[in-house]
Amino acid sequence: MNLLYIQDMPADAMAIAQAAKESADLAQFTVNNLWILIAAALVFIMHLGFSALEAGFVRRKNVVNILFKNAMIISIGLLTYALIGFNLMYPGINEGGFFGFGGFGLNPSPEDMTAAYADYTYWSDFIFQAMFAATGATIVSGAVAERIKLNSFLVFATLFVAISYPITGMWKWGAGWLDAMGFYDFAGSTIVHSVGGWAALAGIILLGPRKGKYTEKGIRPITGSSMPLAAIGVFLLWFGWFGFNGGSVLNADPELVSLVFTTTSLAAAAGAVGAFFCNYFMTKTHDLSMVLNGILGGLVGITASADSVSITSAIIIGVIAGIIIPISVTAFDKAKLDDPVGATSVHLVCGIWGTLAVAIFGNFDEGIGQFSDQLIGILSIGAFTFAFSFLVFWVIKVTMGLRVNSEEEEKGLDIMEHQMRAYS
Amino acid sequence: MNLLYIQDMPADAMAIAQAAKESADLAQFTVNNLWILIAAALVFIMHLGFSALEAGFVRRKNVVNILFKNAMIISIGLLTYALIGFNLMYPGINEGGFFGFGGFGLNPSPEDMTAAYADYTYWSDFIFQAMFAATGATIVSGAVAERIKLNSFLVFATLFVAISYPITGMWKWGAGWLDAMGFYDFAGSTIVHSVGGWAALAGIILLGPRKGKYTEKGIRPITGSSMPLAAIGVFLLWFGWFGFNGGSVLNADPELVSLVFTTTSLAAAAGAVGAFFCNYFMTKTHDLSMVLNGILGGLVGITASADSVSITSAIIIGVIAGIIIPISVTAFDKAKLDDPVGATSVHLVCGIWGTLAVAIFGNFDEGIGQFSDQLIGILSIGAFTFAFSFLVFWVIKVTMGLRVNSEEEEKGLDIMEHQMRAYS
Amino acid sequence: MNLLYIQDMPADAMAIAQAAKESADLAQFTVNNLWILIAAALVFIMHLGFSALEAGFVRRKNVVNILFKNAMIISIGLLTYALIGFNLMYPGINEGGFFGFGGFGLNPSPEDMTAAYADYTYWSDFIFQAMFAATGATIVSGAVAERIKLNSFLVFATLFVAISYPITGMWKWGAGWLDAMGFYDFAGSTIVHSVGGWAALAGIILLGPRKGKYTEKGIRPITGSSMPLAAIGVFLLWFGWFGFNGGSVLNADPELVSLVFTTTSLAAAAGAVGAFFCNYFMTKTHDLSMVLNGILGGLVGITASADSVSITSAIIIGVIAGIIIPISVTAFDKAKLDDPVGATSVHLVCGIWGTLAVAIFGNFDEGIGQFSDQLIGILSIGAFTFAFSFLVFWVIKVTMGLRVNSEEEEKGLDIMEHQMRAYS
Amino acid sequence: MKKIEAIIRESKFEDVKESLEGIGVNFFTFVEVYGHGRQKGDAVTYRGAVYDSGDIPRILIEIIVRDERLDEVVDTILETGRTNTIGDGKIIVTNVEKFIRIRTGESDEDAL
Amino acid sequence: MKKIEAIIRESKFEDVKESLEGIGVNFFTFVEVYGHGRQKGDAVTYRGAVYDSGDIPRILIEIIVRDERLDEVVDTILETGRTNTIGDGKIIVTNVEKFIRIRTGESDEDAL
Amino acid sequence: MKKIEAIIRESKFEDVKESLEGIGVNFFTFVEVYGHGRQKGDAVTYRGAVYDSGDIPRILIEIIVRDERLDEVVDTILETGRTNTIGDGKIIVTNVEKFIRIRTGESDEDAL
Ligand SMILES: Nc1ncnc2c1ncn2[C@@H]1O[C@H](COP(=O)(O)OP(=O)(O)O)[C@@H](O)[C@H]1O
Ligand SMILES: Nc1ncnc2c1ncn2[C@@H]1O[C@H](COP(=O)(O)OP(=O)(O)O)[C@@H](O)[C@H]1O
Ligand SMILES: Nc1ncnc2c1ncn2[C@@H]1O[C@H](COP(=O)(O)OP(=O)(O)O)[C@@H](O)[C@H]1O
Repeated sequence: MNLLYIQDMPADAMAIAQAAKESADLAQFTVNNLWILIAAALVFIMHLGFSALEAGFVRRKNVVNILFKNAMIISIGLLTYALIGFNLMYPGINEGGFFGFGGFGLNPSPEDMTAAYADYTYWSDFIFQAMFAATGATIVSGAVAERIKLNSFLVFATLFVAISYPITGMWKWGAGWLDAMGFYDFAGSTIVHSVGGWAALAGIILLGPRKGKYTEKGIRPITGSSMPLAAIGVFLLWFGWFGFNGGSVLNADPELVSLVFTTTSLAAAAGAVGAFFCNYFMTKTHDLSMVLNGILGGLVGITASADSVSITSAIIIGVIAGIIIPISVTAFDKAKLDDPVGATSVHLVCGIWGTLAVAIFGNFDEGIGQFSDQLIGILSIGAFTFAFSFLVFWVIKVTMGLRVNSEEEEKGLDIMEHQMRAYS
Repeated sequence: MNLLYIQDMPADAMAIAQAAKESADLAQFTVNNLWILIAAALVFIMHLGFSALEAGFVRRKNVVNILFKNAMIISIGLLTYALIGFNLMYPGINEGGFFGFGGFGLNPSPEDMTAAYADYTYWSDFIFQAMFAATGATIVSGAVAERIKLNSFLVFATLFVAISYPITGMWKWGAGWLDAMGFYDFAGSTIVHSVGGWAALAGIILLGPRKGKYTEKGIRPITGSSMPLAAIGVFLLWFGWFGFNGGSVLNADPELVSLVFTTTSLAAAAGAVGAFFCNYFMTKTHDLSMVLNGILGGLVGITASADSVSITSAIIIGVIAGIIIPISVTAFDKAKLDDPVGATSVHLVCGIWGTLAVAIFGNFDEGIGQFSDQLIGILSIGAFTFAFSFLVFWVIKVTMGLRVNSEEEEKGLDIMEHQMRAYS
Repeated sequence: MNLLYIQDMPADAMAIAQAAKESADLAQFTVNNLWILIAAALVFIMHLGFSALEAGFVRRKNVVNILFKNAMIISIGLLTYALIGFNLMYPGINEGGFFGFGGFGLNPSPEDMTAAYADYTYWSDFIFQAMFAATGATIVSGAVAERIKLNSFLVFATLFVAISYPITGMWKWGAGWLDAMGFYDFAGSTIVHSVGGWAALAGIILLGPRKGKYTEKGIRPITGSSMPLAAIGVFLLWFGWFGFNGGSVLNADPELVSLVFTTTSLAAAAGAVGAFFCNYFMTKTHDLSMVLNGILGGLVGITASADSVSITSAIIIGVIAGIIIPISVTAFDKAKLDDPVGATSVHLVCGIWGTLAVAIFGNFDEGIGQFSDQLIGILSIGAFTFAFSFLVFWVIKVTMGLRVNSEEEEKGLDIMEHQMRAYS
Repeated sequence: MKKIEAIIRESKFEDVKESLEGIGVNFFTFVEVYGHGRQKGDAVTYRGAVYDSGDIPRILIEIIVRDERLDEVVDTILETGRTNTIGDGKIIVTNVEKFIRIRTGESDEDAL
Repeated sequence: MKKIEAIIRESKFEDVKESLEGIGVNFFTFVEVYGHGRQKGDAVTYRGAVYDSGDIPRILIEIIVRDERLDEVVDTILETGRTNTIGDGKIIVTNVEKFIRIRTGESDEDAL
Repeated sequence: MKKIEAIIRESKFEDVKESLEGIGVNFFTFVEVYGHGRQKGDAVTYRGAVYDSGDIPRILIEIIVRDERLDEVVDTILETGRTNTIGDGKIIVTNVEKFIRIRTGESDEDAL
């Protein structure tokens, strides 16, 4: 491609003009494609964010286990997505349908490497989408932490990333029925985050709470092993979100990408402030873990509408998401649904909120019609994902077993499942 | 925008040529804008850098507190900058003046999303500048750590980011009087770093040192809780600095941006080496915390001239900054000015050095004239910032109180202000 | 450059066409150059990755020392590379030769800042290559950790980065004899990683194992201080590898860069899975440190061929690299070659594997011919590097001494060499 | 007065604590120790090598009681500290010559 | 000889240490322990739930002294370890049958 | 029965442990403590200031033995714990009135 401008310019204007146009288009294609790749790298770093956050929120005796799970999830996720996930989510057939499969593996044609495919190449498309795919399972890993069997979890995660996530993803992003209907979810408040949250909920219900969390004396807080790790995780997630939302523009359009950067950051900031005040109002304390969750809540909340709301709306969406966090965390605890990292509050509840916010703040004329579209999307995807996850977890429970035994839980999964300690 | 090259090419050369020109210009605009956005994300990660560095340099009992402060600062900073900061710093009026205000909130016009605005969109401009804004307050948080009241600090930080930083920033970057005069500060050795340093100094003076730091037996070192955290912080700051300095080119100009990357990295490296030898010469030890500060000193030092000095000059600027660190840290301790993270030495002293270095090494013909311009900039901005910060801190001290009580300091801010522990 | 499109368009088609062509070419140059710079920043962050990984794998009493070494290596590396390394590696003379030197320092001409130089500027070229250079020494630091004298190591690292790495690098990337011969090593499985591994091996042999590692009772595991640090390190290395391999395309070619991102990620993922199963098969455990090494093994393995193999081949290369890890780690231990972080297994062994894989999976028609080319490259570079390193280490050993004394090793290098503790 | 040192399982600490409070003994000092005995430790596997330090984390509770209450306290610990599997730990009783409350200077019985 | 175990406040450790050195007792062994007693611990709030472990970090200083010096040392600790608020801690004195310096094998008084 | 408290060097722990097992004493409890005595600590230098806390990390081994074995065990520790340089540590012997195995309730000799 770079030969073009090294060779001598053709003499005639028309030829030069055409060559110029081609060069210009190629440059545009190159920058669009580059942005998708950089965004993919940023989404990748979110997996470190999740790993650090979860490692910081679990007890010292379960840190190796959570890190191990996260290292395997991203790996298994990428491989299964290459094998079947990508072609399940983007079958290229069954437009407006419920299911489609484009075949195993990845087989791009030469044109798929040009602007004829999209503003990016087939490979860019795959790697960007693949980085998203593993996210769902990572969300689950935090919620079921400190008590789930390693292998049981890995089996679930594999099936979840390989089958469940791509199918519901196809409904919208794969040009499926929800897309046809008018459901809108820019970067995946529902398609990625709620989906992870629903699976987490199913797991939590079937697993039951950690030993000693809910006593007759009330809720006994099980404090996380490392707040610095948790903070590192949240900052890295925010950082990665620039790629998660910014890349979802699917090209480097200056106006859209810069708008998305702005709405995303302001919603995250507003989430922190919302959680700060709501938590203080509820407990008269300054709980770092709540503020960190508040930031994530704001990010999840804005994800569905980052490209289509005003700055003010973004801030309102974020503040409300932040306010939701302490309320939701407390509510789940009241219901004795034990979630060590607050994944259900952050990804499920704020994911739903963000998806509904599209209809409230998004510049869609349909109004109430849009609202019902959003609701249908939330419910249909939620129902499928929860049912799928519950079933898989249940089958695992009755076959290989889901929860470690009481002694293993006491001593910790690190020493019992890995014969290692996180710190020496 | 991408429609352009999908539609059939117009038949006539002139039309094609014009279309080509437009496409080419759009591509150029897109890549310039993309770089500013990526730079903004890199500057964002500096906030994680600061958080980790400060958490590593304070004692275990104050780690949650410092993380909490940093999470809130970036959040409050972004919001206040959107509300008033941006329009205070870039009022678009009062060229050559001391103060201007463009009104509340952000209200871009459609043209502000095109090359008509700049090499980037209005949103890119805002988010890049907003990420800078919170930096100043973060610098302060480290210096006043381990003894300042949480709420008192948050109030100060808010006022500082919302009012003080934008006003002095306007003087130069907002086309104010210093800019008209010829003061040069490429990416903010003075406008960002010294400003943070002056505020830190005011806080330190009014707070007094941590209990037990200065005893009749001499200086009792209060060792940081985690050197790995500190090192992570410094590496991330260096990483983010590629965006801080590189983005300050304000477009993706190949020559300038690549020069800035090179001068910035070599100055940081030279800073490490300078601190290594100077510290060894002074104490016969290999103090990691000094080398880490040396890297930061080199980065702060080159920030004012990264785009306008030779490689050799960059290395000299960095080495001197590195040498300054151990000397300055010791000097502040001699003066019983207790700065747990060395923020005053890194950001204030090296910031001043870097700003003066512009006149010494920068390719400005004015020579001595430039030197006085630089001096005026340093002094005027320093005077305003120190006065503002001292006043605000003082008012807070006599109203809500500035320092935690002795028992709280003993037990640590984590348990007393947050009822949490950093590690469990 | 941006003036072009602000000024009024010239009236005549030919002029416009030419202007358009120039703008288009400039835009293309700008995006290519920007990618190299971003890639350089990503490679930089690999140094934090190495620091964290090594700090996590050594004992608490040696953490400051390893961080100190890494902070100095990147700094010294950048400076020496500017002084002589760059011009040793890219002498611009002696094509097809064994040695060349372009002179001290960096002296680009104005043309070196334009497309006339390459798809990137001279400065971009330097900073990208400079970030690579320090990597080799960082690999060594992990392998010789916990027992080598600080100053002795720094002397070695300086000579290694300044002389050894650039010379062998020149053989291939500097258009030397291996390049002429047809040896292929895309991003440096051999030129960077094996080179580091060979030096590590020389160091390990001359140093001997850590006290208490190999007892008559068998191998006594010396567990790392922090698995979270190690995991952070590996995720950051993976992240940085997008720049390491992606940037090695040397422009932003959409097809190639996106292919490299995909092959690199899938090989890393496959490495994790390979190590997971191989380690489980060998020890019936789930050792996080092995899976982390497996990811790195996959990354090192794909580095030589990331741009020239199919997805399937990439996965196979990664799986095999992952399988190699536990076998190799055990083998080195059997041979009583003590490598605290597994650098020799990851960088040396997997580096060799990756370089050979080029001939097996790469789309080179030569076939067996290619294989011998690869072998010659591996052996010649290995021989030179090992000899150089062994000699330098040996001279240091007989002059300033290589290993700390028994008491220092007992008490740890942090307190004995730095008078500091990593955690307080 | 007597000093009771009870070396118990980490996992039993909460139970023992409660049972002691049950009989009004809500004052004691404890420290995390390592035990070496019949019970073997958990093997650690790291990078291919297996190793059993043989050290088991335990809690050592130190309680000063007046002679009359000795048996009661000992029995309580025996009951709740027991799992009947190897490694339940030991109780060591020694004589205390003087016991003083720093705050008031009161000694012996009054210091309790 | 006697063994003095002083369970004191973390915040008082430096003072006690100095005062001991003041009377020439510059040798002792100490360990970080947790105390349970009248004084309540600091409540921990985490994710909406409040919890008071009731455990307070303390320092246990162990000093072996010759009988004659017992009272002097005890009094010194009583003085400097005191804040007169609940939770100042305790001093426990027990009898030592044998005290040996490992380096030389010297025992009792000579081992000091 | 007797209680032996041996305050030894961290670096000597493994050796002492082995030598004890050598004479069949494969049961004891130990804890990491800090020592203060003739031997000075390692100076810490941080940001230009030097400081010697004077505290040296040590291991305190607690062993309950039947009276007959006392000397044997003490001598073993004396031998293997020794480096003949200042700071080897101390051995403290006190009397045990009661020693009970929690698992079975057996006491004294039987509890060993
Ligand atoms: N002679 C001893 N001296 C001091 N502590 C001992 C002694 N014997 C056992 N212990 C402590 O009691 C713990 C349990 O003893 P062990 O022999 O493992 O089980 P059990 O007491 O049920 O027979 C050991 O881990 C150690 O901490
Ligand atoms: N009977 C006891 N046995 C052992 N330690 C005790 C006993 N009573 C108190 N302590 C220790 O002394 C500390 C202070 O006791 P506490 O009752 O809180 O205050 P005070 O001694 O001032 O009444 C406790 O935290 C505990 O560590
Ligand atoms: N009187 C004492 N009471 C309690 N512990 C002591 C006493 N004297 C020494 N120790 C412990 O023994 C250790 C070694 O004593 P030290 O005087 O340094 O060397 P040495 O025993 O060889 O003369 C000290 O660090 C301390 O832990």
